[in-house]
Amino acid sequence: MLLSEVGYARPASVDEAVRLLAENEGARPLAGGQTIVNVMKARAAAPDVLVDLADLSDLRRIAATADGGVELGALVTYTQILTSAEVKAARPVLVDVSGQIADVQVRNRGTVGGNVCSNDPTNHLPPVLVAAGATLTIVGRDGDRTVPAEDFFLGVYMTAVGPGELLTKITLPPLPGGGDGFSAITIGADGTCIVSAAATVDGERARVALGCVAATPVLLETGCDEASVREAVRGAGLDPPSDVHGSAEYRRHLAGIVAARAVASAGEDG
Amino acid sequence: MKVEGTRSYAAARERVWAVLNDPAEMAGLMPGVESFELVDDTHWKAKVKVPLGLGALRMSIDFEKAESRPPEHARLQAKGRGVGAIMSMATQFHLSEEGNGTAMRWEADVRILGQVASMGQRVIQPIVNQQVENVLAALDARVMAKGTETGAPPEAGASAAEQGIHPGSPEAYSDEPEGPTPSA
Amino acid sequence: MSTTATTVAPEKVEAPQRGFAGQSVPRKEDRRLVQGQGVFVDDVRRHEVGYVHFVRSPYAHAGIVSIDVSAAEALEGVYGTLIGEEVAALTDPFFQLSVPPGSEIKDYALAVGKVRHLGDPVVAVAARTRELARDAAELVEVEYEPLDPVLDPEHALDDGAPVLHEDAGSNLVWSGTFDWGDFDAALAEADRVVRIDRLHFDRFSSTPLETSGALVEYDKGTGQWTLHTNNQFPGFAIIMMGPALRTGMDKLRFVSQDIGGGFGNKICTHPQLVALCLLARKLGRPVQWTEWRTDQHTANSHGNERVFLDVEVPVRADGTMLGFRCKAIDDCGAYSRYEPLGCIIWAQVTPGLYRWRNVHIDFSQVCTNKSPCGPNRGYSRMQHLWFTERLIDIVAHELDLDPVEIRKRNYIKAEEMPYETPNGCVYDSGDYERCLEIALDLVGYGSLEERRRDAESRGRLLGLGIGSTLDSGTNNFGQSQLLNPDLQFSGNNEVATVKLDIFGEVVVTLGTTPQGQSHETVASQVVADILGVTPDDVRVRAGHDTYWNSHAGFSGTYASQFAVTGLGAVKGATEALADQIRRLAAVILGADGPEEIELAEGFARRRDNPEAALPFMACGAIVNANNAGLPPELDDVTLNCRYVYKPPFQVPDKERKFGNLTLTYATQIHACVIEVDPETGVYEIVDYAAVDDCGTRIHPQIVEGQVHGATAHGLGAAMFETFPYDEDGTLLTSNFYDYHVPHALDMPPLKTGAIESPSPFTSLGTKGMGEGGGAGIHAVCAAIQDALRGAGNAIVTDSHNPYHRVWELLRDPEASRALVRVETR
Amino acid sequence: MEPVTSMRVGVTVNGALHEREVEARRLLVHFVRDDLGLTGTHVGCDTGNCGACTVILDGVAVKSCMLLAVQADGSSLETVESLASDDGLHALQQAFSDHHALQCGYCTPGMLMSAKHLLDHNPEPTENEIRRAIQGNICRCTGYVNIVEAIAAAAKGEVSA
Repeated sequence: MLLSEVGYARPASVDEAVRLLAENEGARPLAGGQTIVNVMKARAAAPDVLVDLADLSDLRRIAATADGGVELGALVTYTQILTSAEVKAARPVLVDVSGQIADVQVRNRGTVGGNVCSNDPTNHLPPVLVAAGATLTIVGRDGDRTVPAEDFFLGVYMTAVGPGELLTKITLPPLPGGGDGFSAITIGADGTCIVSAAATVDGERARVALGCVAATPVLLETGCDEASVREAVRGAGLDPPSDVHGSAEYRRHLAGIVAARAVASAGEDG
Repeated sequence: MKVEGTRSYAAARERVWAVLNDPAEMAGLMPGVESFELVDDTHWKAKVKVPLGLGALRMSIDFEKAESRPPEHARLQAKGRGVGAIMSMATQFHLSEEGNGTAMRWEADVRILGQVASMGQRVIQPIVNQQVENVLAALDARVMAKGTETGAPPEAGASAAEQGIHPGSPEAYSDEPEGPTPSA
Repeated sequence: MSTTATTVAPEKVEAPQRGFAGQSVPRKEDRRLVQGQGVFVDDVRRHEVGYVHFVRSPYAHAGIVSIDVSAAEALEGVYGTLIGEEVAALTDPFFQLSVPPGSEIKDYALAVGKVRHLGDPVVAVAARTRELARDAAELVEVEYEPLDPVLDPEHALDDGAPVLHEDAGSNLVWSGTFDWGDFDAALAEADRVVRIDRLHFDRFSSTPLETSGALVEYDKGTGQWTLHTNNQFPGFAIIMMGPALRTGMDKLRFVSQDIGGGFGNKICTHPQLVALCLLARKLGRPVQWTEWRTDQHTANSHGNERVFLDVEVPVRADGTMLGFRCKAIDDCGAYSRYEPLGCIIWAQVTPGLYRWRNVHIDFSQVCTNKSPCGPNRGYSRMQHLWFTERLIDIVAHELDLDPVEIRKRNYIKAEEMPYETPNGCVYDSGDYERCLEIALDLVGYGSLEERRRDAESRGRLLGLGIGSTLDSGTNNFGQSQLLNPDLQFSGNNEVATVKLDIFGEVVVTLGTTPQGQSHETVASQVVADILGVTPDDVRVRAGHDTYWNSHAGFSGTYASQFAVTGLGAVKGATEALADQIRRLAAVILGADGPEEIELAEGFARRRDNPEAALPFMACGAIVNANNAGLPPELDDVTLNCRYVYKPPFQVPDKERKFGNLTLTYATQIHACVIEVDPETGVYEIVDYAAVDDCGTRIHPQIVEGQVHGATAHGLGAAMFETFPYDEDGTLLTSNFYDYHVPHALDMPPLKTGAIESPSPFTSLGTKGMGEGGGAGIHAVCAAIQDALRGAGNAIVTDSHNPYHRVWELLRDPEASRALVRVETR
Repeated sequence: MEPVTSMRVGVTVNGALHEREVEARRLLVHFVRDDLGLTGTHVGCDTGNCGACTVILDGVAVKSCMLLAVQADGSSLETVESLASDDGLHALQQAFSDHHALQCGYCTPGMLMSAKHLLDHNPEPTENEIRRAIQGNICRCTGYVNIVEAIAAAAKGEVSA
């Protein structure tokens, strides 16, 4: 509790937000605040300036794309996803996964942009976006650029969004034939992930992204039968972290299981 | 937590040593150095603001050069204090000639104590790896830059970022096979 | 998921109580609490208050080289600081309960000279706002000299181990041997001896949602401190604080209204309270401190960790258990405080629920560089009862006996009550076998094998576990003399006052410090029945104030005793008041004597002529405000009655460590059905029943609520809650992210049942209750062991079994099996 | 607008507009408790896990320890103090009392606000929906059994007069 002194600004446009982020050293965007405010309470790592995105209503939009995918503004909350027909139609796994994140209050405030930009290894969305082949749009003073999810996550709390830049949009391509799946072992019911896996199946092949086993999601391309998936995970040379909820060995063991379960569940909701 | 690795430079051993043996140069390799002060030949202090994505971790760090055998071996100790965090690091490196270039074997034993360690157990290891990777990337750049330099080393306090290395840049995050590998 | 709360109708052993006792009347506390109108400690406000923040140690063990507060004090808005050297000059070390070497420990309000655990308070800073106090705390410069920590209690006494308290010269706090019956004879008599190398009861705490805190005011003119604090045992705090502050006990006034849960964790806050007292005096202003969650986890009070080594259990071929022998090591963390008492308190339930008579335990308690421990719901008995339940289930497992049958064979029988245990405790009443049968019925024991097969068909392993536990209540503090023969504590007491005031209000004050146990409501039921009014007519003052004159040496809310001591005091005071009202009314109404007066419907009236009646308002008014001309025989009628309830205890025999240590024993038998995913070790509780017998229940709904809550604590400790440390002495679960407490989706369907075996030793037939949740830990351990029977036959040897530990048991069952051997004679 | 470390905020709390100068770093829960004196909203953890500080912000249940007060500028806030009216307790409050859904009462205000948010959006919740709705609210006293019963009873209007 009890934060260090911090500057606060609430810009009215994306351009102004980008300007504030660029001009103020140590500035960070404030979306739902469900991660960053908590981190600030510990005072260990703190931004100097918060740029509150609350008034950027364009970033709250969910829109179906012409090709059958879906675009999520960076400020879309988990609760919005839970009731979104567009998301349900395009990538239903996002609805299921959003419903497993934290609790009602956090889902009401927490945003997809915040989830991916904080990139805590236990977060649910990074593996889902990597498996699904999502792309992320980042705006800077010199315009915008698009980064594939598999290149977006750089380290714990580190992403391709650099100083003076802002993530504005996440685009999911249309669902391939086989569908998406997700599986996790969590601390208690719908708790923090101990290990997670997201899978997107296209015909005979699956893209599997593992969470909680490294600083960033680990992407594997594999066949869809259980033996292939397990073999792919074994071959990935995982070196997961140990903590009170599981040793590296336990996580390595679970990774193969949740990967197989994620692939097996792909398309169940589709 | 121990991290270690090896690294190769297309530069003469003396040039690599010159960077590693100079406190001001070393300070320049660390991310987010705000101020730097030489106490004596073997002791120096730095105030750093380590960028951690969500915000910066401020620390005051005391360095001591514990051992130095030019141009091949040195051992450093660092003790840092921040809000709710105590960091201690013992690091050493060994330089050997490798063709026309230089090979560096290095290791660092990093311990984080205090509330931060308590809260951050599951992310400390990857964060330390990231920070070490940043320093190594900055070192790469610095060694290469030094080859083209004629004048004095850069001002104390030039961080990796100030040298144009962004944490998100390929230099910092390329899949270095020689990158840090946690052990023990 | 579907959940039902099934209550089996209580089987009354005796006729139900008359009147309001026995009814679940509406709770008096609720109206304010559901409206956010409770007054918890952080809600207390004063002008010009200084908010306090503690600078805490980042090291588990380190010398303090220097402290510099100048930058902190220079910050605008900072009122001042307090450091250990000032504390050492201004106070004496806290009194130590143990004998040497533990008695030599020097424990102060702030660290003096060295720190001994992560979070040990080193400096206190007071400032105008909470944020500023924390800003200033960051400016305090403390230089430390790190020392090696000692973290493993099993190695705390090794040669060369770092020593926490140099004054004690050792990490040993206390050691002693408990020997009852004839263990060697039992060994000789046995057909089998089961030996277990090591069992471990894990560190956790029940972490009340409201953390500790206080607002402390100092009155310079009178030298008196007022502490608005949620400390749950002011009697103990005052005994600790008075001598330390070199002041009289009456100079420490403790006040609380609503307390947001305690579970024992709010007993040992006296060090922080002393620091606040010193600061309030030094700064000449009130100071306020609210502990943050992280501080609560790192530095408040953990439940104690215990290891049982070299366990031997002699058994007859028919499954009759003859006794047990072991070496127990209790880890009390960095400071011993209340903890030496835990070396004795387990002995209240020495044989658990069983008839074995031969017990030998070598018990020691040691300090480690971890958070200090303190009482935690089920204190010290829970560890021991877990141990006895593990012995039953491990013996059953190894000798291929049925866990239900071995219990029925060895349980103390209802007809043996009252039952004297091998160490002289007297179990007052109970019917364990009946409770077990009800619990088994509730979880559908009859169809267990069918469900096992069904689970198997889904790739799951099903297991049933039973947890039997006793909740011993109303301590005989004479047991402290088994710890230290020089201690001058024995017996127990609690106070209540009941008065009838001018306008006819019946006003009750209690000596207790409730934290959710509904004392206002339950007290009003007892008073209403005696005075012939309704609970609505009875005003029970909310909270606690040591200046109310309803405070005695052992006042407080701890150790399952309100239903006995608190209500005993209420009953005594109310009966005295009723007697005075009758005497007064007899005179006023011209009756032959008090026995001719009955109290009903708010009147004192003549039995022979109910028309001749005096309303309570008239009684109150006459005595308090209109008393001229009253006859001299009514001189002692004040209508303001104070009663001190004292249970009938003797000082135990110190040589034999023999005697009655508690007055009542409530029973809890739980049954638990789990399903394990053998691939991952993940398990789910699919059925759960808790059966309670706490004697006569004054308010069944409140009793059931305690059963639910205690069960949740047990299940949390079994599955999720733990305080592990890394090799540097850093706590790894310092907040609710990593210290996962069960939420609504984690709790399984709970079924409850109850019987009532009134206590023959208490005035209302009641027993203390509320701490029986340990049964949840026992039941889950047993269920895991049962589920794994067909998958490697692992033995559960730890009280805490998160998924990864179950996976370890599945992956390498031999590691646990290697700890157990059976010797056939 | 350039960054400021302190600003004047206006928040409509339980129907009345409150304006205060607050530091940007001040959490909404401290604004509510310390600046406005509405102490019904509680703090039970440092990490946004316990939900004791749950309030309803612009119709949505949120944890007031995970927001800055400045973020609530221009918003409308409901706290536990808003539930009861001149007609008496809110049905949820009465149901909590009827079913002994509170012991120490510390989690109760946050629990009630989560329950209110649920019933505002889903008047006929299943038991599982009730449990999911209060998953972000820790109670250390009750094991949730009676809380779930109370919310179900309030939804059905089965509360004592």
